[in-house]
Amino acid sequence: MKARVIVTLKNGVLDPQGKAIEGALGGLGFGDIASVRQGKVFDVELTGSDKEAAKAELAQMCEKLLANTVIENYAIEID
Amino acid sequence: MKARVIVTLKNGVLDPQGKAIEGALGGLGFGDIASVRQGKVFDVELTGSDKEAAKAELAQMCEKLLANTVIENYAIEID
Amino acid sequence: MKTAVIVFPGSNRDRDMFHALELITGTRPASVWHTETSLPDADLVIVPGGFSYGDYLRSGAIAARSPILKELVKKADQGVKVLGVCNGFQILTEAGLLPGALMRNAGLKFVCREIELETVNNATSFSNAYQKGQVWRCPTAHHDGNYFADAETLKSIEDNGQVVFRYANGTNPNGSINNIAGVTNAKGNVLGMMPHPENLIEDLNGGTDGRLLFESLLAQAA
Amino acid sequence: MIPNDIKITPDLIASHGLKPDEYERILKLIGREPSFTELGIFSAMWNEHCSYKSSKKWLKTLPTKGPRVLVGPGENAGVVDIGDGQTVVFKMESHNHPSYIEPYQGAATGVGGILRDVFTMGARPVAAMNALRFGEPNHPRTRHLVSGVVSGVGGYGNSFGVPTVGGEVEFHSSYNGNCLVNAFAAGLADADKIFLSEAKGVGLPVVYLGAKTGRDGVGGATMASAEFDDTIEEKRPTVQVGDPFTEKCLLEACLELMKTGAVIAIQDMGAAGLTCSAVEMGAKGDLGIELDLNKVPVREENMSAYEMMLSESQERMLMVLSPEKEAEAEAIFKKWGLDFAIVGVTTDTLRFVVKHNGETVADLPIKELGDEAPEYDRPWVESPKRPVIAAADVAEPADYAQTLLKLVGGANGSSRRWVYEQYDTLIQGNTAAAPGGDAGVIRVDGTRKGLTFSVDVNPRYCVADPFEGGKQAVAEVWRNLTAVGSEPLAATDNLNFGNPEKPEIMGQLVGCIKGIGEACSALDFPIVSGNVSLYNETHGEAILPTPAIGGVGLLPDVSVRATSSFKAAGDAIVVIGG
Ligand SMILES: Nc1ncnc2c1ncn2[C@@H]1O[C@H](COP(=O)(O)OP(=O)(O)O)[C@@H](O)[C@H]1O
Repeated sequence: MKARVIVTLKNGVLDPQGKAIEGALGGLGFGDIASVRQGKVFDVELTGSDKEAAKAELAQMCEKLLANTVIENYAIEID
Repeated sequence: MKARVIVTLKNGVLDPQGKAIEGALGGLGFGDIASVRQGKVFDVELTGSDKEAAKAELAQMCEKLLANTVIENYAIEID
Repeated sequence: MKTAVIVFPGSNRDRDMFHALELITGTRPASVWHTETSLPDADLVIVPGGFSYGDYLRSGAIAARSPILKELVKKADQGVKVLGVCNGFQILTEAGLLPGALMRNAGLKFVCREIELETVNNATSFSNAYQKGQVWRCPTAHHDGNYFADAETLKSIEDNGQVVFRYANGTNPNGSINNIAGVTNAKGNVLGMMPHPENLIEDLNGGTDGRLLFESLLAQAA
Repeated sequence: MIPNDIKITPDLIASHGLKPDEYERILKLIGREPSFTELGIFSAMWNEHCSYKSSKKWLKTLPTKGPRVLVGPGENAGVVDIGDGQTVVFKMESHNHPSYIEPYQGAATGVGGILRDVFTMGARPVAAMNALRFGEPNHPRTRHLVSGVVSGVGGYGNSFGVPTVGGEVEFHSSYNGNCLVNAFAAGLADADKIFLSEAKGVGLPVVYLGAKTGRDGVGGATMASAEFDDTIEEKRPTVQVGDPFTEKCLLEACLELMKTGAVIAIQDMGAAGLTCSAVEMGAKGDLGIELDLNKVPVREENMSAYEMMLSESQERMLMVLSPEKEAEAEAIFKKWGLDFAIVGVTTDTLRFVVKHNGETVADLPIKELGDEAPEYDRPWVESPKRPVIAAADVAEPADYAQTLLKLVGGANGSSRRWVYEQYDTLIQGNTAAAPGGDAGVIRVDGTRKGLTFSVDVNPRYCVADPFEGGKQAVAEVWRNLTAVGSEPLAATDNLNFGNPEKPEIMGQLVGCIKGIGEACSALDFPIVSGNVSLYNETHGEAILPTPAIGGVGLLPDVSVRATSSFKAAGDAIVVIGG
């Protein structure tokens, strides 16, 4: 089973990377960008087949490792 | 307009971060993980409203900056 | 020998490089700000270490798109020698001047440690003062130095003798494929390397092994 | 947006860390009820972190003067003469609570803060150290904290480009719920080009430089002075994120600007950024300051005056500039991609006036905000001295080799290479001795001179006998500096203790300061800067008293120095000392 976890910065948390990318895109002539925020994606392959169980487990993984819940949110998608 | 760009490593490209996460998750007792690959996500806000034009522009941004096409693939999603 | 060093916002081993070049060549290199669109007349252009643009997005990615890089590509095509060290190496690969890519260290941590390098090809402008097979000390300090190239590219750079320096005696600090520490372009006038020869050039540094690299270039220019 | 006319209730006052009698003092001072923003400003200025209200009385007893001391405590960092018109500028500062909540960012912004303190004075940072303390190695949080803190220290310092030349790492159960992250930085400046925070001249522009203001750490300075309890989870979103890239640009821009002669006064924005920096600049210069918050570059929408005044967003500076150099200054900042905004003006009213959306949200007497901050002579009891253990009382080990292995294999005796290999120790090309010896050594760029650095304290000694422990910490740093052959110049301190409202903790603080003072006097080793971190407790349990001492020494010729490695087989080994 394939799952995708997307981890993004919480609102209001400074994103120096996003800001630098914004600037660089502007410098390359892309004019109509209002903002860029950068996050992480994890493509996880699981051996089980129970989607609900997988979802719960992935949430655990996020809480314990994949996301820094102090400053990040996470979202889980399962194929 | 909000768009999301997902950049992932090409198949066959070694992913030290994914590997380390795999190991760490195993260490935390998550047993049924076959593999983890880490990528990046960019949440881009654009000022325009033409979706097709935006898609083309985002593809350009990926080619020129957001992805290193030597090792990475990209995918674009528009709300 | 006339030299120039390109400085980006976030470059931080530019000062080390100015110092090394001045000490070894006797003249201070020209300093070129990243927004400039032309390079001074120089035998050697250096892209120094650091964290250009914070190394946000990918190490070297944003710097590789700055105005001065277009000019650098032109000069490199004309045969001017270009040396990229650490972040400079990352920038040159991102700019397409060198093959491959530099990924996160296998250990995932920043590593500042002295390693050993073997000069595997001493027939380049950057390595002629070393013996072939000579093993020498060199400091490293990086987070993203894990060299990667796909199988085909790897074969071609190995076959062409583009691999100039390899980590020796099990000192590979970052997991680089084939222990690659420094590669040139096909023509041999552009070299990128992760370790810092500019930090081992005088007694204060505890050795002078890094000097030979600059002396190779000096011998060429003479 | 949070309005400014929120009703001031006892709960609100308490949640700002102000005691009822402190609030009474505010009422008396301004003759009316403060606005919400004003309450925030008082809470920032009067908390332990900014006012040193519990420690001031004792800090005053430390020796701070000497023939080489050019600037002592009270500025962003201390300044010490190293001859030939050159100076070394240094300080140490804690980021304990933020590092416990978010180890990477907490440690990173701690390093960022101390670097800013140094370059605010006009000095280019040339060396860094860090003193770290964690709980027991097998405590569930320790691994996470160690790995986050170390990579945060490295992540910021490496990117900024300053070599880390020393530090310490120790483990003890008293730090299980409260790790310590103390960061030291030193820079070089010419003696005639030191910049201070005292504003001069009426009607001059007050300029904001650096990164934009967000809601980061709003209430952070208040948090740093509050004991930890289980509500800490709720305080999380106030985490500040560091941006070493912006800081590096800020360094280059500031140094470039200082060369133009445009800078009259400069102050970095640390805890409670805009409030503390503006008040300090005005109060020191006997001037008023008027700020217009609509001019402040912001990162988020709908920020209230309260939030802007208390934001701890990193990588920001406040300056008073010569008006005729304004355009030149702005050009330099634009070149480095930084925000530049004139946000206020100096006045002769001695008032701190803050305007937002056309409304005056604060109007306070500027000198009293600092000078009239409460100062306590907190009750203290002498710590009971632990008995001295004589060598004869300790049984001889059955197997010396085993005991040795146990010592060097233990968490506190093992090599620290794992830590310092994550720090760039060589950058700038002047490192003569990287971590691993008694003191780090760098060459003073362009000269033969060398500077030496060491940080040390033994908290076990301090808990056993605060006075002796304080003395010992100074002595050990002194020894580390002399062991490489340098002349010790001056020191900085970072006093990490528990809750000073408890007489036994206050007793530890007093004892350690007395010990430090005595040792520094005896050795002519003045304290030129420092930082106090109190309330390092979890569930009422205090950390061991941990007064970290950072010292700086001078080598006339960097090539003539001693190193700690044995040089040849057959050499005699000599033990000297008492
Ligand atoms: N956090 C750190 N950062 C940099 N260097 C460190 C750190 N911790 C320890 N070191 C270095 O490791 C060496 C050994 O540390 P330590 O055991 O505390 O030394 P000592 O017992 O001589 O004070 C010293 O050179 C010290 O500077």
